[in-house]
Amino acid sequence: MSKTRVGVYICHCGVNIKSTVDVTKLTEFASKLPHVSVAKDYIYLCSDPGQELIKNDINEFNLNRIVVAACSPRMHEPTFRKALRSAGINPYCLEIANIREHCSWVHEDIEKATKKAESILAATVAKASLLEPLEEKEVDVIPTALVLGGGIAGIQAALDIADTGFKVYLVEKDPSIGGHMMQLDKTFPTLDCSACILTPKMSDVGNHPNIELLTYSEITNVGGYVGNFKVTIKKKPRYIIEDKCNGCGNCISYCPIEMPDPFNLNLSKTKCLYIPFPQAVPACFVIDPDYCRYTLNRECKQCEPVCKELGAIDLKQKEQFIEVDVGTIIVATGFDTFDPTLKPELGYGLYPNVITGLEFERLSSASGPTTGDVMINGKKPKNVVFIHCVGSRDKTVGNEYCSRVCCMYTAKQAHLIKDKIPDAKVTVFYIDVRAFGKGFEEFYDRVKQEGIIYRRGNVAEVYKRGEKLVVKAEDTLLGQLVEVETDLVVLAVGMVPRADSNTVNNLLKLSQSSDKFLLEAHPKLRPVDTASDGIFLAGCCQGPKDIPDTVAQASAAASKACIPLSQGKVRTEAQVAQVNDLLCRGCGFCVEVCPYDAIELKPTVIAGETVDVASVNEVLCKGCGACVAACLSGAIQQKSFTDEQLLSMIASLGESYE
Amino acid sequence: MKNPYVPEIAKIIDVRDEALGVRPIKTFKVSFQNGHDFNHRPGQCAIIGLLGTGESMISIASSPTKNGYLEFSVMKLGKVTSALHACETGDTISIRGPYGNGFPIDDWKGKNIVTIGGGIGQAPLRPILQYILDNREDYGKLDIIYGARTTNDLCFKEELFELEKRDDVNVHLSIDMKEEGWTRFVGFVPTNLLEVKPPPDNTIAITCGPVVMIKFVIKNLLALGFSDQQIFTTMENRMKCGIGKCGRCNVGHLYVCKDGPVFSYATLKDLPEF
Amino acid sequence: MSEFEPNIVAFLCNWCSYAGADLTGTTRTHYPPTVKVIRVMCTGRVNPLFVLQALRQGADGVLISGCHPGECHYLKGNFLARRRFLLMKNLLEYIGINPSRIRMSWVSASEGKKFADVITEVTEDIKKLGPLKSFKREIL
Amino acid sequence: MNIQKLKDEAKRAIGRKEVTHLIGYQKGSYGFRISPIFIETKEELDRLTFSPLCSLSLVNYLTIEGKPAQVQSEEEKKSKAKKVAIFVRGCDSRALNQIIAEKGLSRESLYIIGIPCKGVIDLKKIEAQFPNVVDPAEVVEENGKYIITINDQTHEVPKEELIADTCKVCQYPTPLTYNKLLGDKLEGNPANYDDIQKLEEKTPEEKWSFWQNQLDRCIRCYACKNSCPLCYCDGCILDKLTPQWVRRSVDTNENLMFHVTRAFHLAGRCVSCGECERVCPVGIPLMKLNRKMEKDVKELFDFEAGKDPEVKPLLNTFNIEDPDDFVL
Amino acid sequence: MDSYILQKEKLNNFLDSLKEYEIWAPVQKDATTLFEVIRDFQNISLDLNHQPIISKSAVFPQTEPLFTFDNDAAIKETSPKEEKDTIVFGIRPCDARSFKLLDPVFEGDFPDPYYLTRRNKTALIGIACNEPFPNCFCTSIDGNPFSKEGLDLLFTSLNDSFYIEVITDKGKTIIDKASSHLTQAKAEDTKEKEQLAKASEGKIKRQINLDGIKEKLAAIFEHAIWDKFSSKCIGCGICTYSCPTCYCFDMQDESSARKGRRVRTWDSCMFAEYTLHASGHNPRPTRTERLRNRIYHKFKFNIDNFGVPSCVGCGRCIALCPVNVDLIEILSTIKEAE
Repeated sequence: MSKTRVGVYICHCGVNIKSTVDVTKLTEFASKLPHVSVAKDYIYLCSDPGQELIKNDINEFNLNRIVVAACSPRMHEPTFRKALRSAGINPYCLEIANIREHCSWVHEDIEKATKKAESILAATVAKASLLEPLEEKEVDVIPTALVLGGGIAGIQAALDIADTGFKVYLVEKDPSIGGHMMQLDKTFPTLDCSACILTPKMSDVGNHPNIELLTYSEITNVGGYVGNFKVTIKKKPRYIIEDKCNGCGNCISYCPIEMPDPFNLNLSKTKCLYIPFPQAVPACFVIDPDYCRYTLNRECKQCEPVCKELGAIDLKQKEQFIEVDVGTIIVATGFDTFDPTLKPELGYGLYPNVITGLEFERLSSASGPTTGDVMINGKKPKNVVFIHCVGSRDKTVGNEYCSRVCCMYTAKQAHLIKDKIPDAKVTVFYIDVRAFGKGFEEFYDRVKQEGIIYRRGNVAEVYKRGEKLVVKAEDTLLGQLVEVETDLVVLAVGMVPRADSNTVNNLLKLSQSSDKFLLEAHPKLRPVDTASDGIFLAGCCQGPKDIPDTVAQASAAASKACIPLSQGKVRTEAQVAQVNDLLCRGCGFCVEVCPYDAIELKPTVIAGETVDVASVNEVLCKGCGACVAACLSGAIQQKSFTDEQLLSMIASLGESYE
Repeated sequence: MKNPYVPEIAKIIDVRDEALGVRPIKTFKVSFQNGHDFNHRPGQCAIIGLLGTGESMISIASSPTKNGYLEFSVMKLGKVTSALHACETGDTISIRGPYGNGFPIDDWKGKNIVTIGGGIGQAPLRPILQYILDNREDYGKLDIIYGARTTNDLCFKEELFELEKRDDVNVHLSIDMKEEGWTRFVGFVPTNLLEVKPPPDNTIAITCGPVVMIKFVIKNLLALGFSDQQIFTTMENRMKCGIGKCGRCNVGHLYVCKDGPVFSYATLKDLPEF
Repeated sequence: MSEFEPNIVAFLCNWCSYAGADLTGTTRTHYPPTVKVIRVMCTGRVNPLFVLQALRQGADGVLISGCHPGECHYLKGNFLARRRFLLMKNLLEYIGINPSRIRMSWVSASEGKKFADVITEVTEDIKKLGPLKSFKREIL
Repeated sequence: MNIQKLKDEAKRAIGRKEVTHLIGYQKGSYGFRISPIFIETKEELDRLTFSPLCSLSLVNYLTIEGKPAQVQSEEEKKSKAKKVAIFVRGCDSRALNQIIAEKGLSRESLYIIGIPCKGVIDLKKIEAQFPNVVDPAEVVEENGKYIITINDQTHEVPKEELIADTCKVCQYPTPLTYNKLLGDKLEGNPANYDDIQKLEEKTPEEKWSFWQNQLDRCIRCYACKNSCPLCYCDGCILDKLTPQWVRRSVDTNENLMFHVTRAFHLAGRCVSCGECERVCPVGIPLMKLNRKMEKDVKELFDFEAGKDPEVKPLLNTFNIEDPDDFVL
Repeated sequence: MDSYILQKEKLNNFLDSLKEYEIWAPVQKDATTLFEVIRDFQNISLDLNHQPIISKSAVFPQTEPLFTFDNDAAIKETSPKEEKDTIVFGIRPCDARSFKLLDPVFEGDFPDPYYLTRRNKTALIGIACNEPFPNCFCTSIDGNPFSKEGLDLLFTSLNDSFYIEVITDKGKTIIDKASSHLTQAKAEDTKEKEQLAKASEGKIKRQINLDGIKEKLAAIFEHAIWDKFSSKCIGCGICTYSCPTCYCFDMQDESSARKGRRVRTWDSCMFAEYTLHASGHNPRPTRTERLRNRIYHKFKFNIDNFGVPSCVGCGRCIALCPVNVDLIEILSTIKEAE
């Protein structure tokens, strides 16, 4: 250990600091502080000459701790750390005294500001003189990614990573990938056939040598950390052996059980031995155990003999657990549509001719239950009302946010009605129309010109009058109550976080923003990262999005996820917790408060006895320090934020007013 | 009356690394600013410290025959010694002392001397060597038996290598485990002692080192025919006041700081706790 | 004698309140020069014993400020801090320290104005109380 | 308490091959004093006793250095099926639960003989009323009175006069965990923090003057710390020099830091056994600090220490709905 | 020397005439009696029924700044020389005697200026123990409830008056200053006092014959009794901090960024930290070695070094021990140990 030699550098920041803080006096003050070998001031320390000044002094005065009194450490801490490193001393032997944002910019009185700057500086020097050199560790990265969710976001992300050359596990809970996009008829504003543009991507996934597709699967456990996640995946039994099924479908007719078709949102029936939709990937059947008489009661078994040749049906199949090691994870678990029964005044569930936007998509789709004819009770509706913002921008249901797609998909659906039933009268109730995307406004304009009536107003009630439904609303432009008779009401339901999202969030330790969607690391600058290193977000799990945004975010997440994979190493946080074995009493308080499961109790031999002692996984630790405050014996400390260092600041701040 | 708790201030005039490793050792050469004369005997200790940090009892590693300075070899262990290790030439430290009884070196005139040291335990023996070499004609044969775990832990290496070249001193160095380039003895100090086999006649044996080593050295000395009165050792305990008042360093009724640190085995063996 | 200027020690979490205080600076919003900041990564790091330690060593008041509930960068540090702090605050109040000297706030990175308001309020409150004398450790 | 029953139970306990020794009470060396006893063989059983004089907590002896059943790794806990038998009262059992919750002891290493406790005598009170008693004295509780026998003379004193203050507000007289319970379960008192509330209502100046008067006489003998069943860290942070939270200097302010640290470290952990206050040689009302914490913990977080060894310690958890109104 | 009578109602007048001194006297704080510097004599609680906390700190304070220093290593000695002369009023004979046992420790080759200066400046006015406490055993250890050893004046509480015996010149000086409130003691007063003394001695219930204790201890260093007694010990410092003859201390630097001081504070051999080496080695690692050292120090080593045991038989360590570690019981067990 060599003697502590602190160099103090005071930045004028042009006049930003100098005009309020007497830098000459401050430099004089600093030079007299304990352990300070040299104190200097300079006009712009962050400039190259400023950094050179520090570097030269480090060599000339053999400095081993540096204090920079300048702007916020949130600005230039990395800059000066680099300078220290290049001068040959440990970059963590730096402490920044924030005399700009916290002093010169917020005070006017020069004397008082200077006094406060002295106080800040003295405390910073006190801490700096106790700093220890720290190391960032490097750990190897397993060059494999895991994508959670097989909707368009997951598909895009998986393809991008696979194309980059890394292996990807794509985990989808349903029997086929495709997600919500597969259920859509057309996409706005271009009116592409949704399935037509999606299915080629799906088959790419199915055929990609780098993608291992795990459908009908869920994750059940996640351990490890960036570069080295260990994920346990449960493969639910589909009772059809995937490798053997060739999708011929001969078995279907032998299955005697019908059930509501989930792909068509229960608007039609399917057999309980089924393929979700013809283009499903994998093109493999599945048996729904909740309906199959064999899985329920060990009866029936009529399907099995049909597939004798391939032997693909296995009604005794059990769930399987697979453990995979991956370096990074992309969460693309998607969304649910808002459940409109939560707004009973709209009559959903009560009247069969009140449907959701997604249900409309199935009705409108050529692959849907009506092969594309929009029919209600066997008749084409003559009057159709669309209602915007169902479950969005609505504090009464706790969703303050805009779902971003409803305006446009309603416009699209209104257009489709006009297309299919040209004489239909279509009314749209809206609050605001948000047509902000590329081609959106143009599309909205086109739809309006097609004769669709847009009425600004809140719908108060939907009720039945004879055969017809009546939509009662307040037209806020006219300021009057209006009633519109209609045959069909389509609710533009918004997006909500998936009902089962908590399970995944807890497994991955992800936090949610106040709207309950997953929280990104930074709303502006790190929109696809999460607070957990190596875990990224794509698509609507992070918040409502349309398809192009989702695809863009998925590609972004994929390229982010590829960074550690291609670097092959990740650097870990240096200011992590460390345990003094001799003081640890093995109570596990630190283990309990750690948000990252970074601490565990490990049997350790202390003075000849084996006792449980806390042990920090430095890769998992993010350096929050919650464990330090929980520890009663002072055994666990956070590097660069030790009790000793913080107490020295406390003492120094007190002394300044003695 | 002189206040025994108030230290003198001295300046570090040289710092030397003795041993590196987990518990590094440095030797500090200090002199008093006002030319104050310390007047110590070999084997005595002083309390050195840093104001604001605290004090630590350290044996004086230089002989009174070396005028104008004192040397202290300090192993980095606790709060004070760690702070001392961060000191450099030009820094000041505080000194109180000298304390303790020291070796009855004048009583040993005309006798053969064997010192048996281990690790940092050579530090209190070093003033004996210096003293005898500075008064060579007063003493008989001088054997230096000294060892450490590794060459890295061997203190005063250069000096001892120099002494090896002299005719009037026999130096027997050892390290515990084999190392490349080490041609001298490999093994523990007590074993080396049996190799050297100093004859007990008219000889005084002084040993210092880890407690376990001392116990085996004494056992082997007795086996070689040394009597209890011919064997001396120095002890250490936690100390604070250095003047036999604060209570903690007692071994039996004797205080290591005041009545020690030098004890003949004849005294020591009757004390409880040894 | 010049007017009593309280000495307030503030523990700010790096991600919200420290950034919020930075924003106060960036927007040049003024507040009294009473508060000195100790940056911690998370309010969860703040050992409540720091509060008394600061008060007895010269501070007239202590402020702990972190992210709003649910917005902690480390997920739950501010919740842990809130519990710990409330108990300490009550304990010190019970010993006879005026609770106005022991404060906690949630200031997000975007609440630069709020930070200035908090400091102004805390400063004013402590000014009314005067210096904290009875609880001072012996000055050497 | 039927002493014969207690001895029989103790005999059965140490008769178990996995029980290494039993920790109980015996009559002390003089007067009203009680001493702990560590029994390994049946011959010593006869010295066991239990009476309202048994005010000291035996739990300490499970965690103090050199004693068995310290923190062990899971494997060791299993491989060594050794147990220590111990007599516990209600408060002691909560201490055990709390220590088990903190992994300081494993339940498997204990054979707990529970004693429903009607409250114990405050030694300071009885010795003030019967000063200078050297010969062994006997006390039994009957119908709300203590029957005190000194040198064959009996005295009756109303229980209220001698019972320890802590016991007056004891909510858990019956042990919450045990292998064997001696006697019938007892009903606890309702929570009562009137004394604390009274102090809370004073002005800051009055409060500090009260505490200053108490704290300036602390001699920092650490008996409160060492007698506390929940203070069992091997190295207390208050002993450390780097960083030094509390100076070795003994003055009111350092004493304040010491006692506040202790009270805070016991938040949600103190089981109100009253040991600290009982042992304090200068009579500092330490339970007034601990009970303040206990009151707050209960009122603010609905938490009580030592009720269930499975419950996470108070300050390691939180509730999103925790009080927030004090935050700016 | 002379004897006087002071009417109890004139006690405050007596003390008033000693204003030039700093007077320490017992005061009642809740249930505890302890010695404090008295500003208002009304607060004095010369309560003969409660044993006060020791008055040792009047001469050997628990916290004593030795010197101060600053960043430039300039040392400034603190000295009690400047302090006022002190009277400890109401000290018990055993406690006064304890200073006689402490003196040689602080004298010797390295005289301790803090203790000795203060000791010199302090006069001890004792109050005889008419009613010994249950654990008093001063008579077993060369003491007596009316002992004058170490005292300058001895007060004995008679019915309405104090019987004052002048023991030293220091005592005489005090008497001279307050003589106006005193009358010469009469023969019957002396007789009454002597009767009280005799009665008091008879009331001491606990006794132990300490003959040969040193030799006995020499023989039983390794013995099962040490484990037996220490197993109860919780390792607190009550026994040592309440002991009038214990003197162990610690020295610590306390500093701020600019200045600091070295203080000495009482320490206790019952704390593990006391002997813990920086290396982690502890020559007295468990309660067993520590308790044994305390007994040895008091009843063997002190006799080896100063000819007398380091104990005055006040019984405080017994009365205050939270877990009934009983010195008399230990000593009797030692005597009987094989």
